[in-house]
Amino acid sequence: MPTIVVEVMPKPEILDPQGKAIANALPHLGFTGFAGVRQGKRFELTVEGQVTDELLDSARRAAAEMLSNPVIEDVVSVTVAEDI
Amino acid sequence: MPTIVVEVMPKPEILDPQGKAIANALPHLGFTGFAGVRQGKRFELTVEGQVTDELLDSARRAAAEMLSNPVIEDVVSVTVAEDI
Amino acid sequence: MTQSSTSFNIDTVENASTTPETELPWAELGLKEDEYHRIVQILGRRPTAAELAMYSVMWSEHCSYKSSKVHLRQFGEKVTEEMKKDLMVGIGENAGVTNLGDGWAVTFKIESHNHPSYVEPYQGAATGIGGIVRDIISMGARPVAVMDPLRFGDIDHPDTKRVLPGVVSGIGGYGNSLGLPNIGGEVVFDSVYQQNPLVNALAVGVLKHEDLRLANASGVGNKVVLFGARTGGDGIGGASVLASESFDDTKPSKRPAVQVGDPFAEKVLIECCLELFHSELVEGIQDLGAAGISCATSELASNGEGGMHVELTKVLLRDPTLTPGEILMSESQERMMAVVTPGNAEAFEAVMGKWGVEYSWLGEVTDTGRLIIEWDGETIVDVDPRTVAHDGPVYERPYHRPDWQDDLQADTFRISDAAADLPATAEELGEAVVELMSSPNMTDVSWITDQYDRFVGGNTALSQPDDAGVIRVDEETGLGVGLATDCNGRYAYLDPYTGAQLALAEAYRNVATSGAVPMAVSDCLNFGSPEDPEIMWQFAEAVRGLADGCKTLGIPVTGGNVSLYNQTAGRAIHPTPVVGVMGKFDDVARRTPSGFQRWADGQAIYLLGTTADELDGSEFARLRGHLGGLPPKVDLAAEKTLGEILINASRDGMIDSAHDLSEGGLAAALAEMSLRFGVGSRTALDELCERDGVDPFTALFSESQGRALVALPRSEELRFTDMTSARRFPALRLGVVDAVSGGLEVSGPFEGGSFGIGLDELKEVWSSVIPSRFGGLVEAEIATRQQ
Amino acid sequence: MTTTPTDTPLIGEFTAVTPSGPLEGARIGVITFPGTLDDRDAARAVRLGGGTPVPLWHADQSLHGVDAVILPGGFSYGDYLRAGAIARFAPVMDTVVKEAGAAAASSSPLPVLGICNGFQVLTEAQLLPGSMIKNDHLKFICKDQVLRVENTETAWTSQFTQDELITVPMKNQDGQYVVSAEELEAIEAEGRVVFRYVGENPNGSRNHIAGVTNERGNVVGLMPHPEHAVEAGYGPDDATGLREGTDGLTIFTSVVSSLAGGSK
Ligand SMILES: Nc1ncnc2c1ncn2[C@@H]1O[C@H](COP(=O)(O)OP(=O)(O)O)[C@@H](O)[C@H]1O
Ligand SMILES: [Mg+2]
Repeated sequence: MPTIVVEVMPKPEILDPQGKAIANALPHLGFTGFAGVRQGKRFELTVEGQVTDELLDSARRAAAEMLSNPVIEDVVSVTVAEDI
Repeated sequence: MPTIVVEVMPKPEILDPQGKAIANALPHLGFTGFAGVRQGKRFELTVEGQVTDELLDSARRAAAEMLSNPVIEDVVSVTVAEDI
Repeated sequence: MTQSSTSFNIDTVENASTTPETELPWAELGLKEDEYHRIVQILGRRPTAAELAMYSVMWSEHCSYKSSKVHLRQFGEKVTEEMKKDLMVGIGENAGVTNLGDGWAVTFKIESHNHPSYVEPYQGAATGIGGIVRDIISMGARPVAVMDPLRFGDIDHPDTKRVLPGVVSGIGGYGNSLGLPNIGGEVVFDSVYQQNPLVNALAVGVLKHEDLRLANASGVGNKVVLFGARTGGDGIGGASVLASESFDDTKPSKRPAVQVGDPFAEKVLIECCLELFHSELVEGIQDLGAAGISCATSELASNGEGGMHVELTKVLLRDPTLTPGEILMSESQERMMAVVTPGNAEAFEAVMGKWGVEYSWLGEVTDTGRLIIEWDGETIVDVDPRTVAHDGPVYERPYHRPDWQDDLQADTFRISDAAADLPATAEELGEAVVELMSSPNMTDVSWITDQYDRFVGGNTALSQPDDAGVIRVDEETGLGVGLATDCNGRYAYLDPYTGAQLALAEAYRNVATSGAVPMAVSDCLNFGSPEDPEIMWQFAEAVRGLADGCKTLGIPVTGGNVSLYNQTAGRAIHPTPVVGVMGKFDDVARRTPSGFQRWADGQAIYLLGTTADELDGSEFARLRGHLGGLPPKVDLAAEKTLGEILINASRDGMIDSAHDLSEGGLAAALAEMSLRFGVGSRTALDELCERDGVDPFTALFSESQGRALVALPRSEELRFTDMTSARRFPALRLGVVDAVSGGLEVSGPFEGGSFGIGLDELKEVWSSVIPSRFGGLVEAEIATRQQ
Repeated sequence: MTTTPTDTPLIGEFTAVTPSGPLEGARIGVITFPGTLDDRDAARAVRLGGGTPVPLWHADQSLHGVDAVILPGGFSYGDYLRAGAIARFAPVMDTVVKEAGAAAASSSPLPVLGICNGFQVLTEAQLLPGSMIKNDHLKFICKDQVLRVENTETAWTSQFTQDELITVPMKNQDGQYVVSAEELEAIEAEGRVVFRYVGENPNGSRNHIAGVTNERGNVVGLMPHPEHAVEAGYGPDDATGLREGTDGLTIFTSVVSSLAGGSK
């Protein structure tokens, strides 16, 4: 089924406690060399039939109005993935 | 700063309560035409300097061992994004 | 959702009759050969794939209690009429129901989710809470609180770092989202639980008498409805062994390795069910737990008129590739099945609509005595439901007392090396108290319990760290209940019969200490493999002990759960019969807190009960690496008298705090009462040592049973001691509450004369044990596990 | 379909303090979303505060003529996606926004209190500035929390004294209040911080903020739970003993009396 992928990340100026905790833990587990970690969200919206322009537009609005909170998050991308 | 992006999704056979709640809410907000929603995670690991093969490999292992829970999640992708 | 029934090779009853030679994967489904033959004998033909699925899950150890049944009967047999007088529903239903009076009733039960919590701690523990709460709802009750008795491996073992944080956040994540206060539990660390952590969960609910519902399908023509979450491949296992059912080319899709809980769905289900009960829209109801639809249909049918007709293609699916057998076996969470009269169907649908809950009408109640399940009109199951639900195999497993038991019991603490250098001077005794309180089993557990909501509902009168959790039931009268769960697996290992009674005695004592009158018992029996005759002996002894103990105390077992096979590579856990006791308050405002009150300066501290030299199996012995000998003696008559004293004292407002003595003995109880509000005490051991003929070390660390500490205003002393002497119960004035010194001061017949421990210093070590292990790294672990 | 919940609480009735005189006229709506948990507690608190609680249902646009509204705590829609994110689209919220928001025509717009999850819904609905993210320690935390009341001008805080210290339970996982630097400055400058955490910051909130109000002062959000500190025996611990604290009650008596006093 075709899928629309929406990606959302915390705004750079907003603290990301989850990302921070992961960044702190990485070196303890032997993963070094990373300067920072941020954790965001990835949504897969599946579509029956075809991804029309209309539907993609609808997904964009959903991303902006509901899937993200503009006060703390940015929508990074809204893309179509044909074969997930 | 160069960034390694790790994407993680709940395994398809596993219940995703969040995705389900979003999918149920979308039509009420006038977003119709989506058959299902699943919610996963997106991590951005920033790297000082260059993304070496070694570092990418390290990110892959971190994705498999720490950033995802292999019992219920799949790592969808580990990619390099130069300019986030 | 569109479902195609054509992609399966439907194994109909007709087909089964004509193809007797077809091989079925009974062994892969966990059936023994003779069990399979019994099914063939019952049916007079080979089972269909769907029937095999049903029998295999319903005849599993988990659902049929086939190894434990012959022993558990004692809970029913060793019950007197007197014990039954407040019992509205006994063992056998989803949970027992006890009459509280004033038209109120209470239902509670403990269950285990041990193995799933080891595999995936967060989800395993979360779905454990979900499952036990559905048992409570299915009685017609509103769930009002949960408790979580937990046991982990050694606190410093790496796997404990993986398991504990996940289990705790799973219990919190699910229970908090349901709006159920967590009012207590246990946290025990012992290397015997490595790879076999015990995650038990207790739920308690309250109902008005008229809301009581039972799991039976009565009323021919009534409709059967499945509602709540959709059915997925949960609990079927990574790959379907019933794959033979599927004949299309596409590989059977993967089945989930673990189940994910949806607490939001369950919260909505709770409210929705309560509205159904309130509007009297359901005749019978059954939650779906292990064995899912197999269990719900066969139990509802066999408890009712005995017949039911179901069309399985009506089941709403999350995974459309599920075969009929898999649908019957699925353990997907957050589902319920109900029986509704045709006249109520529309109103039922309106309630579903209001709460946004999905449902599907599956069939109806019949008087045929048969459970008939069809797939698209073709019969795939045609059985007598009793044979599925109640006539499962019963094993009289062989058991015998282990050969090593005698040696173990002979190896007492006093003769062991561990007793070589016992603390004797003031300094040594003081240090030993501090060491005791920083033991992982005595430590502050608020790092854990602060992750649980204890306020929601506004009816929590006591919760951790008090002896019992206390919940108000009726806001007008203050009618309420107190609950505690307990078990010392070390005692049970030394002597399972006594160990089970000690678990009962401690839970009873905790409830009475809070001021509640003990009324009923639920238990969760966690053991190793029943196929090992030595383990089976532990089990048999524990059940016998518990049943005898309940009879002596006069409180019935109303339900519980058995968890076997808690062992890895031949290494079994200690026998761990966790016992929960529920007691009643006429007015919870009378509950007695466990800590010395800030305003209680100068109050008298009394020790109730007698202290003997009983250190075998004790926490102090554990700290010295010793486990052997015989557990403390149990005297249930004394426990009863102690209980009466504590209950009367609470009812008459004589005492302001009380705490029972258990692990860690007097030293632990004194320290805990002081640490609660940071209020110290001054006590003297001289009289105690002399009266009971024990040395100061024994006085402090012995774990003799039937004891409690109380603090009371001086104005009440006479009345109180009159009461204890009228009952000929030993009561000794040990000292006074000292709200000024900020310390614990103990004097006695030992070198140096007295020792003092600053509460600040004690608190520091006592409260840092868990956070120091589970900070930092663990937070990252939590981060990636969260949404 | 009429959607006002008809269910009476099964756990007894709300403690009987019969409202009397002019106070009983204060009708305070308590909204239930799917997944709301503390609605009964909020209703009990209203009753103990002398008002009349009116249950409101998320799917019903009507506020049934109430004089003030409480959005109680809980996990509406499981807190899935983000805390409060789905609930803010409920039909009842359209009316709340209309009657309480910046565009509300009335000179005395509807008093609204969002507690915990209710606060999160109010920020998602942008009735209040900022947002809530996970606690800095990432865990759910339940504890007795000391707060300073810094704004006594709102309908919900009028009976407190300025800078009064109160103790109420706190219990949440997503309680870290974040807000942009400019807005934070404005909030502080305009005295719109209503409650501030005292002592160690329990979750990393900016400037220790526990509760804020909007520009008009009618909408208040508060992360800890005053409705769990209204009845001796069931609240936070205080100096007189175990669970005796009732500091939260003043929130409810405040709103009841300011409504009765004709400030609406
Ligand atoms: N996992 C837990 N969840 C909730 N409360 C707990 C848990 N573990 C321990 N507690 C609480 O901490 C307190 C002390 O526990 P414990 O020492 O086992 O008590 P006791 O010895 O009185 O049975 C009790 O109030 C108990 O209910
Ligand atoms: Mg106790």
